[in-house]
Amino acid sequence: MAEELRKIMFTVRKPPHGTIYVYEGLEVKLIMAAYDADISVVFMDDGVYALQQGQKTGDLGVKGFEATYGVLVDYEISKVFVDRKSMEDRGMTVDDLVVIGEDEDTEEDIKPSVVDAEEISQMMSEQHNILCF
Amino acid sequence: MAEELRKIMFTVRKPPHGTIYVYEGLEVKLIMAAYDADISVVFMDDGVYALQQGQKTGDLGVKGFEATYGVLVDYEISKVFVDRKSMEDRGMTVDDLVVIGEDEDTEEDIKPSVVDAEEISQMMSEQHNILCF
Amino acid sequence: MLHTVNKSPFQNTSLESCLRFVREGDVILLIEDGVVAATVGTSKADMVTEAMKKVDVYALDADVKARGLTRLLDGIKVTDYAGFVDLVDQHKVQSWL
Amino acid sequence: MLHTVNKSPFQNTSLESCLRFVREGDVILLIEDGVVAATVGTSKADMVTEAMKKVDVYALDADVKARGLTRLLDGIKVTDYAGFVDLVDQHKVQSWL
Amino acid sequence: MKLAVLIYEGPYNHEASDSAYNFIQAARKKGHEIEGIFFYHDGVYNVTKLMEPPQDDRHIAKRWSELGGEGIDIVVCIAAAKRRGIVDDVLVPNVRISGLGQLTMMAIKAEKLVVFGD
Amino acid sequence: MKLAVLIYEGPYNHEASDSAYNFIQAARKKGHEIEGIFFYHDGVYNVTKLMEPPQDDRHIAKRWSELGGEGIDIVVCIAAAKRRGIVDDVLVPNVRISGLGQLTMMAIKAEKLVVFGD
Repeated sequence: MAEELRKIMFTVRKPPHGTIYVYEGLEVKLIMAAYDADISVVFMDDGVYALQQGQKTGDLGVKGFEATYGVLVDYEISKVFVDRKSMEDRGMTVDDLVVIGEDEDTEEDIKPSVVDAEEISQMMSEQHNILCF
Repeated sequence: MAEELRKIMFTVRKPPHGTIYVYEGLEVKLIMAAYDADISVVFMDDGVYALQQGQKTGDLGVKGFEATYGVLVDYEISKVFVDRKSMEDRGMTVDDLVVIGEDEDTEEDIKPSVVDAEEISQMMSEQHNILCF
Repeated sequence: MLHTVNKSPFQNTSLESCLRFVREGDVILLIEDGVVAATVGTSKADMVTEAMKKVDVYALDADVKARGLTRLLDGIKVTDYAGFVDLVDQHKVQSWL
Repeated sequence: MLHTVNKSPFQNTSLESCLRFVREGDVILLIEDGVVAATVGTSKADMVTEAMKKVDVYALDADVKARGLTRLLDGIKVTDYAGFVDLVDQHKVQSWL
Repeated sequence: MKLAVLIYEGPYNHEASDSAYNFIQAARKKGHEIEGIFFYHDGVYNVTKLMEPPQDDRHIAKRWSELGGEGIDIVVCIAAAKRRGIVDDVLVPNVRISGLGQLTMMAIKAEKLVVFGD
Repeated sequence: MKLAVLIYEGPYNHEASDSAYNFIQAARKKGHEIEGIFFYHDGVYNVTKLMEPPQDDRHIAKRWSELGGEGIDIVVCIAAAKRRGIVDDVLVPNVRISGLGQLTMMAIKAEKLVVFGD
């Protein structure tokens, strides 16, 4: 089909672990990555905590899922963005963020891209549909 | 038994209708009223919306429960309090509040009592147990 | 864009977050517990009034009535489910759950 | 009194509400998503630091670790479920759900 | 327009299910096509035939089943359903359990997608 | 002390169920008595035997059932359960469906009551 790829955005605004929204949301992304769609993911508000490095859920007795973020790029989900102000409000910097994959050529770690609200608004307006978690 | 009555407080902080917490919480109060306990109910934060007069849930297609508040005093739940600041922040006044019963002697309407945070803190500290909805 | 907001601004910051991302010409629809943001005399009224300079703010009638709210801010547009459908028809949608 | 708070202060106002009702000698225990309030450099850090002048603020270790939080505010007491039980044993409890 | 609707919360507990239902009915009345309804997270509880609400209350599972009977595709996420105990045996008629691929197809094929949840 | 624990949210979906479980286990280890555990609102979904979480995940209903087997009174609110489709047939062993009177008795008899929910 010559039809253009559909743009689908995921907005992640809930914190991880307190509810299952973030985790089950991640499952949707991994499945959707196998289909022909132009996927982007935006972490904003408490959703930025999903990207915090070093999550250890053992004492809670629940499975963690931080490692899965490390393979997002392998799943060809490379358009991963973080809202700058959400990070700043929470005292987080890029150093806190998980690695989502490795650059094939340079072998350098890939991290989510920090962007401003205007850029996110612009991207939102270009989507076919938006799913929120 | 000569034992003193147990003091049980209900704090209602969620708004009605968006979730079932307030409604199912009301069911607990009505049941508990039939037992030997010294019950009080405090509406604070968005819980004050539960006491707003004139709720019409017909267009939502769900049962309302505002009328049940009108019989609280009949159920011998007469210690009903509202946090003053929560009401003020929401632009509500005593006029907005539902009637919870009628004075047996004077036949005057009884409304929840508007109280300050300090008074609520004091009451909380005197409880045997507190249930929140 | 149509932004739906379903939480009370007194309890939850989703309306505030939404307002950081709305743009001229966007529309906000308050539904469920979100409709309390449409009332007068509240601590959040200025925020909503300010937002209405930039975007249209709708409140879902069925939810407004269910909560017994009668005094709405000047400029709030009240709509029903049919109007909700029209708004979805006219805009891309982001649900600020 | 022991006040348990289980929501992020960036998303929900339950910690703020709780702070209106705490009294000298009370204790706040941050659990679940509530533990993010214990971290440094945030827009809510001043509020929590101020609160610690009046009351002890605990954060539940298992929830802190689950979220990968390492930089906690000075004065935050970290405790485990056993400590949670002790706090319940020592105080009357209000859960700020 | 072709509409897809996602429902994230359980019946009675959260208004999401009622909002979605009222929205869908209004859309159908206007002649819009429903590409599909997808239940995710606690939304999967919406379609258990074991629910028995008070007689004067709405029967949420029956409502969805009736929509399904009128030809609307109603899908329950299998992964979300399994961990929550929603299995084929307890489903009301006219709804089906399937994978997240179905949600993907709805998101791609529907012109508009609306999410109801907490 | 004598403890009562209320759980308002469903399994997996919300951390409340895990928090409550971890808290109860810590209390028992310290020798405290559990007066009862009461499931209300969506909490009633915690004890359906139909749930089938992934094999490497905790089985929440089984955990509660085991606690019940060790003599702890685990009560599911009948009104909340009925509208949500939790009936005797789907309960794990060692838990029982009963009325809000049970919650009342727990609130009165337990020295401390802790609520876990959303």
